[in-house]
Amino acid sequence: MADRILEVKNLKKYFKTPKGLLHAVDGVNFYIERGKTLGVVGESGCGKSTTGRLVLRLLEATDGEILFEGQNIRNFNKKQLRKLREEMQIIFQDPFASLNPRMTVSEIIAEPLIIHKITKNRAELDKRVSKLMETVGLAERLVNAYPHELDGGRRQRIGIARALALNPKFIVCDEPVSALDVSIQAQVLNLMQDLQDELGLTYMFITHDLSVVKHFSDDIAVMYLGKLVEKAECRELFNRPYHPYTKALLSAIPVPSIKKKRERIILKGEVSSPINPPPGCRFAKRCPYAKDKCFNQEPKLVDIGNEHFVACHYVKEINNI
Amino acid sequence: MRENKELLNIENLAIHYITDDGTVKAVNGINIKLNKGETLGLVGETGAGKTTTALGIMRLVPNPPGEIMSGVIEFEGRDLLKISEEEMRKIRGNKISMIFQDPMTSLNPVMTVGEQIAEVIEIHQNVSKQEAMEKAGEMLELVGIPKARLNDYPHQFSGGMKQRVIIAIALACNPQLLIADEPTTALDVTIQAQVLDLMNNLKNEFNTAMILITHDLGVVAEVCDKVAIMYAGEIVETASLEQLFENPKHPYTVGLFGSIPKLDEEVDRLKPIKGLMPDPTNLPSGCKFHPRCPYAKDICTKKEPKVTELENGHKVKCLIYEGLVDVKEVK
Amino acid sequence: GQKPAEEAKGQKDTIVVAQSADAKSLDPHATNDSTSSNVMTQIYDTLVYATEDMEIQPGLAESWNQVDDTTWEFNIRKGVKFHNGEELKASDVKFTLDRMMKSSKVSHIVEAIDSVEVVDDYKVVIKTKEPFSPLLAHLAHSAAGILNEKAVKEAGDNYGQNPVGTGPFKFVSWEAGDKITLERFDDYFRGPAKLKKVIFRVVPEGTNRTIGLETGEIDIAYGIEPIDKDRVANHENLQLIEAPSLGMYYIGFNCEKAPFDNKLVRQAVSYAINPDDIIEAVLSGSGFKANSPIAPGVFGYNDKLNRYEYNPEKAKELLKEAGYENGFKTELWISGSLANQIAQIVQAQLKEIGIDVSIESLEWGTYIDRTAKGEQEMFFLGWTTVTGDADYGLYPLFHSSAKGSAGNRSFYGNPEVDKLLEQGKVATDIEKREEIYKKAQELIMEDAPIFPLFYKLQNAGTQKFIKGFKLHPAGHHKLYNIYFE
Amino acid sequence: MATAKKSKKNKKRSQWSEVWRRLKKNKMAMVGLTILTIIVLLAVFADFIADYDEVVIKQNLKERLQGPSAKHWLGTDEFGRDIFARLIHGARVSLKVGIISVGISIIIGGILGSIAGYYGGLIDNIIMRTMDIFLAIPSILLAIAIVSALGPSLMNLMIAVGISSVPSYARIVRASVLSIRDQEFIEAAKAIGASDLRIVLKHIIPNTLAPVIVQGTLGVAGAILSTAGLSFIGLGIRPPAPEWGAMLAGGRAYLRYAWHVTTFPGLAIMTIILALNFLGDGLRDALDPRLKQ
Amino acid sequence: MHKYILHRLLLLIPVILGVTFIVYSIMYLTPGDPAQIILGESAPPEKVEQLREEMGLNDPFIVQYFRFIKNGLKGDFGRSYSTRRPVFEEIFARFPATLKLTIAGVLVAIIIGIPVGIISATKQYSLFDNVSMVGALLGVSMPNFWFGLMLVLVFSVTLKWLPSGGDNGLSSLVLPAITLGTSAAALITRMTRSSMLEVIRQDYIRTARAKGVLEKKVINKHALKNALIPIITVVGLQFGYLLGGAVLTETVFSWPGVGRLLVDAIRQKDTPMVLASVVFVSVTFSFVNLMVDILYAYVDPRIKSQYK
Ligand SMILES: Nc1ncnc2c1ncn2[C@@H]1O[C@H](COP(=O)(O)OP(=O)(O)OP(=O)(O)O)[C@@H](O)[C@H]1O
Ligand SMILES: Nc1ncnc2c1ncn2[C@@H]1O[C@H](COP(=O)(O)OP(=O)(O)OP(=O)(O)O)[C@@H](O)[C@H]1O
Ligand SMILES: [Mg+2]
Ligand SMILES: [Mg+2]
Repeated sequence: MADRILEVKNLKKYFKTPKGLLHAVDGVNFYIERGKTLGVVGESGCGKSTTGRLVLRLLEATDGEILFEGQNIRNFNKKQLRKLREEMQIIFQDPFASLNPRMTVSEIIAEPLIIHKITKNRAELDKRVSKLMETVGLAERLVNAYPHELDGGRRQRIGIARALALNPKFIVCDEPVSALDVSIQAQVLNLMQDLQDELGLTYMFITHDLSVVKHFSDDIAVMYLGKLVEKAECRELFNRPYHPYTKALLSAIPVPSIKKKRERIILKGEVSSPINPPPGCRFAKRCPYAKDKCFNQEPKLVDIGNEHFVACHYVKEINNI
Repeated sequence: MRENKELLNIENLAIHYITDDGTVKAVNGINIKLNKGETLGLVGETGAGKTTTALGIMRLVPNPPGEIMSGVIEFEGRDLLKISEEEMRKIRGNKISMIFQDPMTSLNPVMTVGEQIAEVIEIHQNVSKQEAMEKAGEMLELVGIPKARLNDYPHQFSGGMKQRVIIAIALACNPQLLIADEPTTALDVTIQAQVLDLMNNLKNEFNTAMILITHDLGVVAEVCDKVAIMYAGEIVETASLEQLFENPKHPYTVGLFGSIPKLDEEVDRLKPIKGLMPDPTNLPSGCKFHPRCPYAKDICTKKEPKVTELENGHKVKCLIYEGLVDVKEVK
Repeated sequence: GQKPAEEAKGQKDTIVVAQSADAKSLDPHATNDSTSSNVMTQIYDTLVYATEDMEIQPGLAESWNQVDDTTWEFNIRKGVKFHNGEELKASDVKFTLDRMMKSSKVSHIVEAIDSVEVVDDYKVVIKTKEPFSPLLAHLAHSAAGILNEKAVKEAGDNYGQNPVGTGPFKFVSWEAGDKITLERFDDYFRGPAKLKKVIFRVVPEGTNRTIGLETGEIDIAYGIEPIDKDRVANHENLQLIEAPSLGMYYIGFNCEKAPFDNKLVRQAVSYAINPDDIIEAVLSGSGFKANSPIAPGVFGYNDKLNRYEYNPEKAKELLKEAGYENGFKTELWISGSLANQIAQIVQAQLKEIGIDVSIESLEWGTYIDRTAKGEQEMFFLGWTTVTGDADYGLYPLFHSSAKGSAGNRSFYGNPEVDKLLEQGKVATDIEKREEIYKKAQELIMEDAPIFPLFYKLQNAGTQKFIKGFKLHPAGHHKLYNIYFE
Repeated sequence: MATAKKSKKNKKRSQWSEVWRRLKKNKMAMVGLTILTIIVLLAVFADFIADYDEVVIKQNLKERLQGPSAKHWLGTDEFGRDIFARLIHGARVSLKVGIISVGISIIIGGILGSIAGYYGGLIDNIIMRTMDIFLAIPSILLAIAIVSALGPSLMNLMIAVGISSVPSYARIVRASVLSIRDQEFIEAAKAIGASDLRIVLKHIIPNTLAPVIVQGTLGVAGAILSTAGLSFIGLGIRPPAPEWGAMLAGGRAYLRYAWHVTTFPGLAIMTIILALNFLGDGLRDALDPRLKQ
Repeated sequence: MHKYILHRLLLLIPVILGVTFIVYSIMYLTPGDPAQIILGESAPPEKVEQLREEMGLNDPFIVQYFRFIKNGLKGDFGRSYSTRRPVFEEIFARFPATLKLTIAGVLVAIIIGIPVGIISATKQYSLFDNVSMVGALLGVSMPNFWFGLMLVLVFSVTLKWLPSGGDNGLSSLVLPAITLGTSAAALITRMTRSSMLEVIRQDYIRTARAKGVLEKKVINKHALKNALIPIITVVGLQFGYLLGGAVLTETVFSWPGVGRLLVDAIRQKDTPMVLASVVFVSVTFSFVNLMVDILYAYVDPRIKSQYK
């Protein structure tokens, strides 16, 4: 077994809402190997961000285990948790909303250093901040700029610098580039890649952009309505998507090329509600292959071989294996 | 014959936003030609002036601060910039419709979707309220939503359904021209596929011409016949779909392709365009792209490029193709 | 019609009277405030009544005689009808007075009475505990209006809203906070009034009462603001009626607290205050300088008293003599906006002789609570001798047994004065009584526990066509005699 | 969009100089600030303009209720005192009363509102129901309670006025905390290990300032006006010291004869309100770096 | 919806208990003896004592408070100390006048405030906008008594068109309603303007324009209804606030409303009256708030779906 920096077992998060229990994350299992990137994809509202937050304990899980370097961090007390923050960090999706509009770039980047009392004095702090800014490619002159004065790409760099300030080993990236323009997106992705190579970081990379995830990840997990439906090594997944949802997802990506016009699978119907979901496979309502069993019994995530996990009753039949 | 086919002809359109912090030159002398039934993809990064162009065609540029500085927008032979507001109002939603980017906020939250579809029918077609409502029901069915939901409010719909309602509104009066401003950006891929599919079908069914604004070249590849690439308020390259995808000419277009991770090709590193969009209140001199252009030479900072037509409708605005900058191949 | 005053004079038979507050109750035993009394005076009659010149005249009692020092016999007028049709009987008088003696609010007026006996239907005998010569004055108090036993019992708790009397006007309706409507009582024993209807309206602002007169919405307005007096007097359709009242306003000194436990200091302060300024600036002339704690209209008033004429030099001398050459700091307690203005003038005047006064403005409840406890040094108050008799004007204010909440807030005590006041209460000989009170006033003024500032003139503004209206010194004005011209 | 156009400025600039820079651009705010400055200067130098003992409190009954003239610019009051002199001396008290009492309500209301909004649930319910209770109690009654507990004084007046508007500030702050609490930058602060206190103080409160400032600027005037209403329970300023609310109320009886006695204090209060509002609106914008996009 | 309303009404119970307790405490603990106030400044101590006994003022505080609550639960809130009438009778006698004035005042405010606010918003930064915004500020800051008296002097004294005070038919309502309406209108104008400004920036307004909807209809149909929520809030607050009585206006116009009643009661330490008025005011206020919330649901279907 390779070095698993993070392992999540049967993770659940239910939100109480006026209309009932919302099963945002419902029994998710996965692991990430040190130095690798796990891409998490899925439709809006399927629980990607919630999973990311649970892993960091920004949200308290309803059930399950989160093993970080072998320790179940769900049992950590306040003090341990603070220490944990130096190990695990997060980069948010929205570079507008995730930066306090009333703080300057340097204040934002310095904050984690101040909270964890990393530096001894002001001068050292300033030095660390400018080092971090340099690392993420922010010009020195921006120290006192406010986030709103900057473009999305620079803002996202601030977010990255903040996450890096504590020298974490593991970073949850919650859609770090989806708010950015393609040219900027490419710049940021390159930066993150370089940082991973240099610092040996492990990423959990949440996105709904499959081209990005394919480019960036080693492994990919596909989520659907709070469940993990498929997980495999990146190329494996793109070459051999087994789950009907993954198939539809991959086929739906518009490809910027006129050569290959692929057959698209257009899903019928809308995503069902995560509130008090019915038993059975969550995807059954939209699945072209759904049979009675799918509406009654929940499929388990099983290894089809090659560390390719799929949660579908009829995976063999559908894919002729 | 050609005369007859031409639907829209924009010439030298310039739109500025005059604000306290300076004048934003959002659109700077663009030219667009569109034939009946044709789909044009308008591609560009944030702030390139895509929405402003669309609003210009609708004559809905917010004023103040926006102002149409110059240009001609000929639609079915009439210059839209010269007709009265009342005449223009009769064209909006009737002959030219527009779909906005964000389906979540583009519907009035306090009116039922039925009312909102029926409204546009009532305005432009001489029908009673009841007839309009009936027609609205048909439109709803057409975009794949059961008629029964006519009396529901927008918040009871999912994003994809809302976008379909918006499409229903836009198509209700059978427009000649549909301007879709990033109609699927806010949607999930599977829903996006549904919506694009729907738009394609409807477009073919009604033979509507369309301007599709997007920054996703993938979407362009799926839907468009022609493409115009916008950068800093200018159209830097116009081409047919094949021309553009097989043979992009402008360094910016090439850079865009290099920035996108591709599903069918494995690259270790992306090749992004360096730098950022210029400050729209303070655009660079000469070629607007020169600060980011890997091929830029001195002359690019001074001389504004002209439009060069390379082959049958493939036009580029770059000094390289005027032979003023020596570059073997733009890659 | 909404503007009765503007109707043709010939047809006009309704008048609108404006007062500053709403009546609290129309049960004379439930309240003793002047706005209520002003309404009740029209509804009820008393056994005897005091004219505007404070002469006692027969009312419901046709005649009376004092059988001995403590026994009084009253002959009730025959054929007098209550508004509910009942005839007035001696039993009603007994019922009324007995009920009054039990009332916490007005029993002090009939405190002297020991018992009331019905002799026959038209004769009652009233016995006092001790000889009490001001008895008639007390029975003339508007709170001593005679009620109908049956009506009171029928109405029970709600009698205050359903009054029945023998007066010239009977009660019709009451719109809380807005107006009370009365109607002529045709069987009134003196003959029906000329007015058909009287409406008492509540107009809290003085300015607005004047405005109401000007616009004709109001026919009679009580309590014209001093500043508005000229406007009313000079208005072509209006007249201003002014008359002395029985009210006296004073600055009190706490005689038990330094430095005012020193008579010289009290006298010095008295010399240093110039009431002329107050009368001029605050009252616009609606008052005259006081020389005694009781007003000239009150029985026993001593017109020979010397007042402390304004003399800052003398004041300084006295202060020096008292050992306060450099003045001192003190507080002046007040409540209300009139008091505030007066206090500011007093403050400015005392500053001249080196006394540094700070004004403590208190809410009324707190004010009477704390002045009763003697926490104050100087204070401002007024006193109205509603009975028109010196006993009522002096005893509560200066008898040492009345210290504190009973009225003597200057905590003044002088055995000699106490004795005189006790004698005055029981003395039967009128001249002797007068002597006693005159003497008492002399002693009091010499001791200067209070400095009487002024007697306030009461006023009313009326439309010019209103005739026969007179202000009563006790502050409760009868409308019976009004007619139009 | 808008890239770093102010790129030349490398040097540290404090947040306040930044706010000031933005504020300077707002014309109305500058008008407001100028008016306020003039009033404050007049108040500060009041003693040089008019002698307190000789002009401000000294009565001159012979010259009472005189209209504006060369000698008395704004006329005289019912005791013959110069209204202009009293207004500028009164500005001291009135400004102090206005600002301190609003300050009291902002601090208490802000703390309660932040706690209620940040923690939510039961705490929120308890705090907000308590605020409802206080809102239902007439402010005069509350003031009476405060005087009888603490005694009459200027400070207690400010406390009374301040306390009675605590509930409205608590509500405003709570509402805006609620809207900020769920934003991503709060989560980001949690992710780097910031304590609750730090989050509230550094991240939430600065972002709730705008609505508080708007309410506060209107509140100052309200506070000045309430002092007049409270004078009958001894909470107002003690005569003969001048104070705008009391001057306004005091002149009321003379409105028909000497309009200036009440009109000028009224105008003074209105001027302050206008100035504060202009400034408040400007400050709200200047304090919000996002607005200038 | 019913459940929601019930829930809201239940919430009222702790608030009313809290309010009565605090008010009772204040009335009890602050100086000033009601008996002494009723009897006047020269009442002998034994009379005062007698009256205190009659009124039950000698019992310990808690006993008095629970007696009040007990009677209150039976619907008996006691009689006024000063008039001896049942307090609720007294309040209800005054309430119609207050209600009339409030409705009229708020109507005036709406009639002025909403159109002016809308025009200001659609013509942001125009002369009209600037003038009406400064006007609105003046409206807020103008002392009511001053404005009221000015109206009386002009319309009653000089022109003789309208009565100067009292509650006497429709004509007597005009001036006080304008006085109250003006200051409320100022607030409503500001709120309408800012809310409309917010709304007309929204995408759906652009959608409406793109449909070819008449500009007038864009504003009055699409924008206004969306801008209504904060406007309703302000109107509701003003309404509730005025129902509690507008003391100064009531005084200037000799209007027999509950505001004056309450203030007088406080001055006279008329505890039952104060308590009943405060309870009454807070209940009406909550009622108005509830109505406002129900109105929200009517205006905005999104809110309606939350109430279920
Ligand atoms: N604090 C919360 N309270 C209640 N429900 C919540 C909360 N946070 C998230 N949810 C719900 O949980 C589900 C999963 O949300 P989550 O944000 O994890 O989705 P996501 O996959 O990140 O979606 P997106 O792509 O839109 O970011 C959604 O239905 C969401 O509405
Ligand atoms: N109302 C406005 N006032 C001032 N500047 C504006 C306004 N609207 C747009 N702009 C500016 O005009 C330029 C072009 O904007 P436009 O919205 O047309 O871009 P776009 O290509 O549609 O971008 P996006 O992809 O972000 O929608 C930008 O710099 C933008 O900041
Ligand atoms: Mg997410
Ligand atoms: Mg756009």
